[in-house]
Amino acid sequence: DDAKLEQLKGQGFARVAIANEPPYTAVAADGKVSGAAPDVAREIFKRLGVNDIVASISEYGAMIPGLQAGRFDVVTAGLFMKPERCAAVAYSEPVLCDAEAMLVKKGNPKGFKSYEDVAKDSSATIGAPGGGTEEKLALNAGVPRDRVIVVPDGQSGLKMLQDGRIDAYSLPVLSINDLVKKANDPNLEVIAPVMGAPVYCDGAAFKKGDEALRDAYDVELAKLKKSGEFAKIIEPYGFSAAAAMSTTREKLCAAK
Amino acid sequence: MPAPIIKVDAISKSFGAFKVLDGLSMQVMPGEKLALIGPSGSGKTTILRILMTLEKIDGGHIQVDGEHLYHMERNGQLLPADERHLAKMRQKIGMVFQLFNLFPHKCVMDNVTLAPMLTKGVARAAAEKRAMELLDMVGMADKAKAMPAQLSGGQKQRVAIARALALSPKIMLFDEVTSALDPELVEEVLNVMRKLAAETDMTMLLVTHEMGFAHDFADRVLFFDRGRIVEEGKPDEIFRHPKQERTQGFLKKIIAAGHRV
Amino acid sequence: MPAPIIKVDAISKSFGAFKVLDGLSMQVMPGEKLALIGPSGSGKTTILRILMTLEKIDGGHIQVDGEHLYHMERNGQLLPADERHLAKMRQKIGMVFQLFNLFPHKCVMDNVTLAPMLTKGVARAAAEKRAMELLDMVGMADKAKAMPAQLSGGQKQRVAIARALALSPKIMLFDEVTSALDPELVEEVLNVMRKLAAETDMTMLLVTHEMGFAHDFADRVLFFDRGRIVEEGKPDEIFRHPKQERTQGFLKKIIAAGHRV
Amino acid sequence: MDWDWNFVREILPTLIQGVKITILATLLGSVLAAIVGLAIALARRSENRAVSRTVGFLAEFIRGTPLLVQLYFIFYVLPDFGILLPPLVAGVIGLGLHYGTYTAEVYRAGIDNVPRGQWEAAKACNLGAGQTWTHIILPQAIPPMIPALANYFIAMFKETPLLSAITVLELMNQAKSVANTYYRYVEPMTLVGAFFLIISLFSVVLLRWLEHRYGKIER
Amino acid sequence: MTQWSGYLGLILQGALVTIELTLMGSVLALIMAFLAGMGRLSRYFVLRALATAYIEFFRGTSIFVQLFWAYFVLPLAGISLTPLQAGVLALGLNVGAYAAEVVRGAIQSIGREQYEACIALNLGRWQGMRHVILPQALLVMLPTFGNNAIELLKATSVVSLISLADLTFQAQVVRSQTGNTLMPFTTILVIYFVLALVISWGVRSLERRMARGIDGVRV
Ligand SMILES: Nc1ncnc2c1ncn2[C@@H]1O[C@H](COP(=O)(O)OP(=O)(O)OP(=O)(O)O)[C@@H](O)[C@H]1O
Ligand SMILES: Nc1ncnc2c1ncn2[C@@H]1O[C@H](COP(=O)(O)OP(=O)(O)OP(=O)(O)O)[C@@H](O)[C@H]1O
Ligand SMILES: [Mg+2]
Ligand SMILES: [Mg+2]
Repeated sequence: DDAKLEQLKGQGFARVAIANEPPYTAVAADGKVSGAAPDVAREIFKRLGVNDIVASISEYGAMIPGLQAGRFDVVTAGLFMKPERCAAVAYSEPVLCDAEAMLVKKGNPKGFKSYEDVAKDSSATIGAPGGGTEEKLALNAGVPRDRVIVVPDGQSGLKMLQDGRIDAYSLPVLSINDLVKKANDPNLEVIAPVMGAPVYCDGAAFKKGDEALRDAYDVELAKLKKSGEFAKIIEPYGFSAAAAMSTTREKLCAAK
Repeated sequence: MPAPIIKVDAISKSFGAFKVLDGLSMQVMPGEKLALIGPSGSGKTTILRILMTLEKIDGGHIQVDGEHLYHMERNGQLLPADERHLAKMRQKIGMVFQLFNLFPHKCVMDNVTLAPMLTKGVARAAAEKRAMELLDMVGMADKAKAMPAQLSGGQKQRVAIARALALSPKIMLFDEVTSALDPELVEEVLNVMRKLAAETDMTMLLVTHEMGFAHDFADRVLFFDRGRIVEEGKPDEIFRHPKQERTQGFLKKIIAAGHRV
Repeated sequence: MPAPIIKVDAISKSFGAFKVLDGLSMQVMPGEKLALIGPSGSGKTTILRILMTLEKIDGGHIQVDGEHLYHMERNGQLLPADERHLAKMRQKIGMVFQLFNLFPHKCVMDNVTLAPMLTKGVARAAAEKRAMELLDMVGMADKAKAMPAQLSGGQKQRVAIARALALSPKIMLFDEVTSALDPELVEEVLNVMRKLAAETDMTMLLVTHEMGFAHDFADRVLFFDRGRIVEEGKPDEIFRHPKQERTQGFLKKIIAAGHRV
Repeated sequence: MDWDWNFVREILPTLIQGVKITILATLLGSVLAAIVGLAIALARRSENRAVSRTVGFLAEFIRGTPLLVQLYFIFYVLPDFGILLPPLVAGVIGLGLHYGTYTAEVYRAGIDNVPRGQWEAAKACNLGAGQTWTHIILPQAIPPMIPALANYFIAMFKETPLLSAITVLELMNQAKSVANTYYRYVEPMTLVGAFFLIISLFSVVLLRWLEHRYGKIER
Repeated sequence: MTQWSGYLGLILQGALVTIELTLMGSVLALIMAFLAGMGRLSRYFVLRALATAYIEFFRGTSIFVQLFWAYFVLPLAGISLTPLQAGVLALGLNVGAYAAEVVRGAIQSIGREQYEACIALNLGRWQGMRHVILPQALLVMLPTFGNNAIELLKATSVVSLISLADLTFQAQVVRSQTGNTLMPFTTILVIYFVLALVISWGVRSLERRMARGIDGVRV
């Protein structure tokens, strides 16, 4: 009775939201979208009989509202599973896992190891994507609202750190690594993983009500993981297939 | 004796608290040439604008060519005129303005043909033929393709006269048609009006400060003051032997200011 | 014989490609009342504006009250005048405009006292005393506190005359000071000018289309056409027996248009 | 579409924090725009061709490109040249520069609208250049400018949400952050819209009054 | 650097989206401007009230709020628009509200004497509007319409915030992918400015063509 899947098959493509954040997403010079998240989604949809995905790049904050508003059929963007989000959308089983990292100036002048360290230093500011996991981790760790700077994208965060506008910039480990590689700046240092911050996994996020489609997606995802093709797709981007296979949606959504 | 073509009966008109016309009555015979003179602000322009339905009246009654102007009869009752009735009545009346009011985005020819084509459905060819006759009459045939901005004031005013005539009204209203013109250009317009008066039997109402012209042109002169007709009569009577003190005072001032009477 | 107060020598002036003044020369004696007449566009306004330094000249030479207007002597050399020299020369000249150009944000009194206080450092009390005398002379003493917007055109123009007189210039320039006025208001301004002509020995240059007034007022009349003086003489000569064809033609047109000469 | 009043009550204090920043940015931006505009207007009247041309071109350029991109530029590119501005300061400078090019036009129109006869009468009264400006031209030019200036300040107010792009926590940014936290867009966005609508309805009344009081520049 | 030239293609794609948005938005704005502008001058109260409500609402709330509403809130009410549709709708309705006031002002700026000439020539209301008033008013509107179109062009940058791949958005993408900030932003600033120049040049030549004859220059 999967009407949604039939509809996607009929139109021949699925609309996918991705973030402007390598290596989850990469946009080549010719405009072609790749990266770990879209590549997995493309493969699974193909197996489901949906020939292609149409990816649109979106801000993190706009993804769930966009999904609810029916702008995308699925979000595959490194949108980590968390209980509140599990309540707002229907996740697939885990796909990409990553720990949290912080980017700081060389030598870690303020000695950050965890978000709590940022909270304790009353002059410290931390940058994070608006509506992203890191923003909430920082807020939950007790960093006041006005010291959590909402940064639109990774490049801006890097820039603000380099310019001394923020003391730390927090993103998943792989994203930070990618940024640092591109920046090629010896005055930066990566703290990874951030102490006390859980390892998160994302999954493909579907609109509530599209559970049937989600279930079909899960079936193909499981097959992919088993055959080892899953690892082939994501490991070149630096992600660990083992991490994703060692946990489940149920666990992640239940986490405190 | 033929019936008057215009019958104005005790009309009044105020702007805000200011009463411009105050129970004014007058009659005009078909073919008559009437000059309206009087001091500034006495209501001369206002009565012309009322006849052209550019202003509404507050009270009183007007008949034009045997029909009510601001009223219409329906089942024996006199109702306020609707837009259709007014449009019908306007066909009888044409007006020429002090500032010409030509349409600046249309050439001379189009200025003259626009109204006949739109309001009477005259075909373009016929409208242009008639327009050329009229432009010829006012001496502007060679400027048919010119734009208004390329004309002198006197030329503009002659086009405006042709434009008003193109609808063949029975009554023509002229409001100080030369007072915005350079002194040298006045004569060319007055000549057209003399010709018009001589060659047609249209009824003409003329507001002017050109006393000399009023004298030669008019069959009858009305002297306005503060929204009333203070004195009327043949030009010679009014200009040479005014009876009312106000008329005498007005004419004296005008003469002192260098105008010929 | 006294020296002329204004000596204009072969000046020329163009706007773009259009030559408005073409080698014009003229002289004015101290105390002389001069009327400048001629068709529209002949350059009458332009020569007044040049004397008031509102326009620059392209060539030629002007002396006012024994000094160069647009030049100054430095070590025996004739250099173009700088702003300081022009400011000094302007003290000798006052001008009244067709459209009055009163300062709309200042009351009548302030309009008249502003320039003496600012340019001559006259104290307020003295400036106001003199202003009241002048306003009294033009019949506007009772309106000293009024704003320009509350005045009629004729009243505005009388204030403008008082304002120009407040700087006690030796020469007064009047550019069609009545042609923006309603016919009835013309006389009150002309009366002020008659009084002025009779009571002072100021030199006065007057551009006008009021031939009657020009005739009574002027000692001498200059007839302009196309940037040159075509004819000049006593008013009676010019108006009764013009010698040049152009002058005759111009006067005929004006008379035909209803103006008294 | 469901509307949750409890949620509204919960987020209102956060939004009010944003309102304060929005108003502060508008006020500072207006002051800067008024000054920058005057500077541009005067520079464009300058006798020195190089000055008037250069300033003219720069003003045209700023007017022809989006404020959003200018903000990005000021915030992210200028530090490469050693100019590091806090977000609010960068935002105010962006607003002030951008709207300064508009107020410059108001000043120009205001001055040009003083009739030529006034300059000539001032000359005939032998007033100097400074005296003409202070006693004749400016007193007539400034009052009609006031409504037009106010109009641009109100427009600027409605553009402050752009500052959210350079991390200023003004109203729009607070609303987005609230929306991201709770995954509810309807209430915050509607409240922001209502806030702008209410302020601008008030400002319509204010503008009418200003126009009535000071008159309008006739263009 | 070679990489950079490849990304230039991406930016040019964005330029196409920006142009598309500007054109479609302008068409919608033009339609709304005439409907609402003439609506405000209507004899019928209902039309006047509708037009006034539309104008005040869209001028009052910020374009950002309108855009977020069209994109995120309307779908919850069952109206789902593509980003492009949402962008065109918000931009067109917003700028249309401003342009409506231009239409109204231009029609009102045509002197009373032209209306009176129409009555004296017995033209009907619509005939006079169509043949006499509008042709003259159009010429008055044109320069301001040009400014409105440039405002619309600049406002398109905001659609990047709803993930529509316009110039500004592509610049952001290029910036993330290459790590270079100066180049993409400078490039798009220049592109925006060139587009604005094209608009003002186009409007000016249109104006010159329409004004031919009215100002007394030989046709
Ligand atoms: N639309 C209007 N609103 C207010 N007052 C008006 C209006 N039209 C005319 N008036 C006033 O009505 C009075 C009569 O005006 P009208 O134009 O009829 O006088 P007039 O005799 O033609 O004068 P003039 O010789 O100056 O043309 C004047 O005092 C004028 O100010
Ligand atoms: N600033 C200007 N720019 C271009 N042409 C001008 C300018 N001022 C005057 N002219 C032209 O110079 C000519 C002479 O103008 P001027 O005002 O001196 O004539 P006038 O004799 O005063 O005419 P009128 O009787 O109409 O006032 C006119 O053709 C006029 O169009
Ligand atoms: Mg009148
Ligand atoms: Mg003149």
